[in-house]
Amino acid sequence: MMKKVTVYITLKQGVLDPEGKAIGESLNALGYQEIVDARVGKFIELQVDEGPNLEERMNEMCDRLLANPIIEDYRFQVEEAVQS
Amino acid sequence: MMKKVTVYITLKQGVLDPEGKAIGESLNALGYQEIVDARVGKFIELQVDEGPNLEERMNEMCDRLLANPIIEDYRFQVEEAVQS
Amino acid sequence: MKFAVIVFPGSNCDRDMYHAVKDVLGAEADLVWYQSSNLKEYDGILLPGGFSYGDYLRSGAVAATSDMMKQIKEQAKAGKPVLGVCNGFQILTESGLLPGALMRNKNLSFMCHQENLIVENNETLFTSGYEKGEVVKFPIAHGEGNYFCDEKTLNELKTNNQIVFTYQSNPNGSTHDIAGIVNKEGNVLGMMPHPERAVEKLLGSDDGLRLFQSVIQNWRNSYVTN
Amino acid sequence: MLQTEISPEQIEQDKVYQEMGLNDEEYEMIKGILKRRPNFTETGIFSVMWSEHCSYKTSKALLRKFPTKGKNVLQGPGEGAGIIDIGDNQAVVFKVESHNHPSAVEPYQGAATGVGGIIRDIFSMGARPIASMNSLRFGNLTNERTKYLFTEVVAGIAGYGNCVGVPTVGGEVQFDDSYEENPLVNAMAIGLINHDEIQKGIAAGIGNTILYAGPPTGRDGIHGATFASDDLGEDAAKDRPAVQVGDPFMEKLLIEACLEVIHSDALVGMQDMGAAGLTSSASEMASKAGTGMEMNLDLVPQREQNMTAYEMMLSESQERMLLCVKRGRTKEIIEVFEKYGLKAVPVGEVIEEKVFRIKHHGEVVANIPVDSLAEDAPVYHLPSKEAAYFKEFQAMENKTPDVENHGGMLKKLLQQPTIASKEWVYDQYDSMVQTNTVYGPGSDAAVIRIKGIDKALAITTDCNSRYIYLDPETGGKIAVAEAARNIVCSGAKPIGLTDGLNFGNPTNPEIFWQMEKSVEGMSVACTALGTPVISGNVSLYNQSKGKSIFPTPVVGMVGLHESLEHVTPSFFQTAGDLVYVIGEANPEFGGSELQHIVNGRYEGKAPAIDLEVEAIRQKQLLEAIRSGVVESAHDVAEGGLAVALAESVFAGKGLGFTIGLSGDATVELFSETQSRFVVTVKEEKRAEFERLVEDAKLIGIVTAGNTLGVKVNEEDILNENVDELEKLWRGAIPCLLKSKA
Ligand SMILES: Nc1ncnc2c1ncn2[C@@H]1O[C@H](COP(=O)(O)OP(=O)(O)O)[C@@H](O)[C@H]1O
Ligand SMILES: [Mg+2]
Repeated sequence: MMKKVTVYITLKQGVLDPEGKAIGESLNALGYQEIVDARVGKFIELQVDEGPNLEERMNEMCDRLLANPIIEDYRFQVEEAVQS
Repeated sequence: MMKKVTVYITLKQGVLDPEGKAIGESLNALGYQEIVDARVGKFIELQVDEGPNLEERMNEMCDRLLANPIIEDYRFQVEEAVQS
Repeated sequence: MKFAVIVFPGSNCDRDMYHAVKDVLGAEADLVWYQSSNLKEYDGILLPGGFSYGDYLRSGAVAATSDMMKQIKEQAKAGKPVLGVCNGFQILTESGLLPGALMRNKNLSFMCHQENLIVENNETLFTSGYEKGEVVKFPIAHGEGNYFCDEKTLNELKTNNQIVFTYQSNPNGSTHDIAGIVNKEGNVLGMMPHPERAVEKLLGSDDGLRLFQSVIQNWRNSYVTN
Repeated sequence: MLQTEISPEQIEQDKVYQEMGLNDEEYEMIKGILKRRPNFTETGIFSVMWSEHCSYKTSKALLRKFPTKGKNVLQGPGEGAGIIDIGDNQAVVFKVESHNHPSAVEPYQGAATGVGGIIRDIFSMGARPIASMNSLRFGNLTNERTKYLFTEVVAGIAGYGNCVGVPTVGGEVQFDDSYEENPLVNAMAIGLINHDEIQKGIAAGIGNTILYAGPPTGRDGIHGATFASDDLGEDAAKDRPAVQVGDPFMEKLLIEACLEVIHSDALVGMQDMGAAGLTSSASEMASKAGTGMEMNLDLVPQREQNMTAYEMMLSESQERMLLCVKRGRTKEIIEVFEKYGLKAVPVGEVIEEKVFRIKHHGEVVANIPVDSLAEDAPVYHLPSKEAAYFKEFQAMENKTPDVENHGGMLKKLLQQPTIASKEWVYDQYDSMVQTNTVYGPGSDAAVIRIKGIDKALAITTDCNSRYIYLDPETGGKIAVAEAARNIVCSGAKPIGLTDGLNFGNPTNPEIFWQMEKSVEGMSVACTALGTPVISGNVSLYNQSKGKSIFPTPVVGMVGLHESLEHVTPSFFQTAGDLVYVIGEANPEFGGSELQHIVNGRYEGKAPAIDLEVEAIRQKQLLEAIRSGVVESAHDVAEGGLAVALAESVFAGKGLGFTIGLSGDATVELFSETQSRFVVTVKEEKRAEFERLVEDAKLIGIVTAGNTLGVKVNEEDILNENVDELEKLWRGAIPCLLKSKA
């Protein structure tokens, strides 16, 4: 069976996010005054062949490669993969 | 009231995603053979002062700035903002 | 002929462009801050490279929404020549003045070196000084120069002879090796390689000189006939 | 975590100051200065100002040995960067800065903010940054962690440098096991300035206003300066919050705003907030002006909520500047910043009483005699002891390693990552922006022309730390001499240098000895070659798990081309040109690439260097270049003559050469004997060249076609295909990066 794992990576609280700041300011400049703050993150959608220890291995992948724990936080979410 | 809107932006189906490919390959190389495919997207978390036409305005922001319709799809999700 | 070199926050090839047209070619030019509203006074518009708004979100995206771009669209509609180089090209596609999009280089890295380009179309007001099929040497310096467009757009570009420069050996994954395109009307050129960095032999190439000379020459001609 | 509520009594009792990096004696000194116990904020302020990074407390005594004067030196060490006059009312400003520890922890941001920091040092003097360089050291490229560090550091330098629009025109990268846990990231920036626009970081004029310019302050990099001065322990992870994130877009705006502001006579002084942020910039500006300063932290723009005085004073948030502006004239300055979308706000004023007084929420949270921070920092004379290995190495005979197949060995050498092409690195750097780059990365020294006048600048960074490890004094001389050689090859006269001293733990007497001896060696060479030291940086405690890095005093040197006609390539130009080598080869393999390949270690004596010979050869070669008789010039460095010759034809010109040598083939081809050059000359200039350069020996000819041929004692020793060698040389680093451990 195939799983779909989506890993969400964000900058840690307190770490400067210049891109988010620029986006927020641009939206304000376009007239969207309601935007108070913007932070940017990325997500990675993985198609994963199901096997033992999925959660554990995902944590490992995040720590080793996908996120930099020094400035980033991550979380992930596992679903059944939809066959496309 | 404050809302939190998260905009998810992905490359359109059919547009090559070299970053996703590189991530997939690196995970395989690190020994995670279960990874079959990887695609990368980004998300933007916005703190929005509540007002009329939130959905409509969000669509507008996405079309005008946040996503490039030639290469990207977007969707967004509205929640109550948690006071931090 | 008087050029406006547009300066957005984060533009960093603005002074190079200015140097090329003003000091090397001897044309008239001004650096025009993006908040100015006097674009009408100029005969040609140059959108230089750099990292407008830090390239945040997508390169060129924020600048494309600026008031300055509204003015540029008007001037383009009026038929004035508009040249966008590197980030300038990205701004032109983001603002819809040119079709397609510029994505991250296939190898995901920024790259900077000389590239050979093929002049595919020498019938534009930017390239009349070149031979068709001529190989010219221009530097590239970009992380997001991978030109993308869908099949339909590509066919249109081909049919309308809008592809102006292609890479001899594609460095970044661009569709159809595209390095530079013009709009249908032929007065808006966007290109990733830097002609303004190729105007002095001392720095490796002066193949870019003829691009600016063509613009000036064609402007003079039109001036005389009008 | 450190708490602000801790009382002065408790700080003393629990020795909280130790956690901030102060020792017991230093704490007592502070009590003596204040005539009371320092509070928490004050303790923090002293700890960063008295850290090695800000006070040079252990290296000051050594740095005094450097010759720093010269008739063209306009500004020596002491300001943000040094300045040298180059005539025509112009001057060149440059400095090197290390960002080793941040890069070990978060390589992308560590390297990026290193570039940002050194560029700020340049424009805070009022100079436009025109180029930057980087000197990098990593462990062995077969190690996965090393690959990650290397890739991310390069991406960080590119990400920042490309965006701010300052071309990265060269540098160096070397790989050795000693850097595995502790990579070195040194960045150098070079600026150009008109004499009458030189700014100083001073806060003069009682009653003048202190302006804070740039983005708001966050909790980034608190204790960065002490962190940089500390051992990179196994718990480096603990220091993680200290990592700052850079915003090159902000920096670009700041450059333009600051360079506009210097034209206003309302500006009195300007300094960047670098290490130790607000604390060091403010107290140094006052100390240099002989004034005091009062600041109200409630006025400081803040990115995060509930920041304490301690946090604000120590934050190393990036891209911030402090300005001293004439009283009543702040509006015009603020408007310039606003044009660029930047905030500038008054946060304090210059006062007569020579104290540094900080207020927060209506209370005085620090009240410190200004000079005590910048000038009364302790100076340590640490014990020095000759390293145990040194005697042993000196006693070893110069032995020539056994090489059977010289062609095979040349191929191996060309693929050593330290020798191999660095194109993978520098292709990621915009080396051409500003359209002044005559020679970018890939030639001996970068050459940057100066618009409007017939002059150019040559820039290089060099340091062969293996020689310095074997013999710090000789190695120190070589580092300076090699840099000068690269400058001279490009056709320029060396005019001065900046240094980045990277060493292990100085409280280890053998490490201190390495520092002492290499600084002595460098100083002697600076004097001999006429290159004053005008700025520099010290990075200590570069070690992990008790293992120290090779001593690495990086030399960043600048030279001046008196005319663009003197600019000389390092590659062979035309078939038929004569090939000369200047200087003889001796059996010297200590610290060489060959020794490492054959014996698997570095040992023995470093190559000898005679600075008189060096100076004469450089002078004569430069004279020959200026007389127009030289087609190309390249120095002989790692890998010896064979590598230097091969590199000379790796330029896609379809050239090769035939060379005839006599002597021992291994020595002739691979020895790393110093003070040698490969030069090509047109047949018709032969007599003139030989007259000008005494030690030049004709060894062969440049040929068309791609064969590289060397005979030794009339016997064919090398007969290789240039394209094949070039492929190996270009492909080595990408190939190592791709291969899996
Ligand atoms: N980190 C780097 N950044 C930019 N350019 C580099 C870097 N490392 C090496 N280079 C360039 O590669 C070329 C070869 O470097 P190197 O072998 O150190 O030269 P040399 O031995 O002549 O000093 C030089 O032009 C140098 O500027
Ligand atoms: Mg060299």
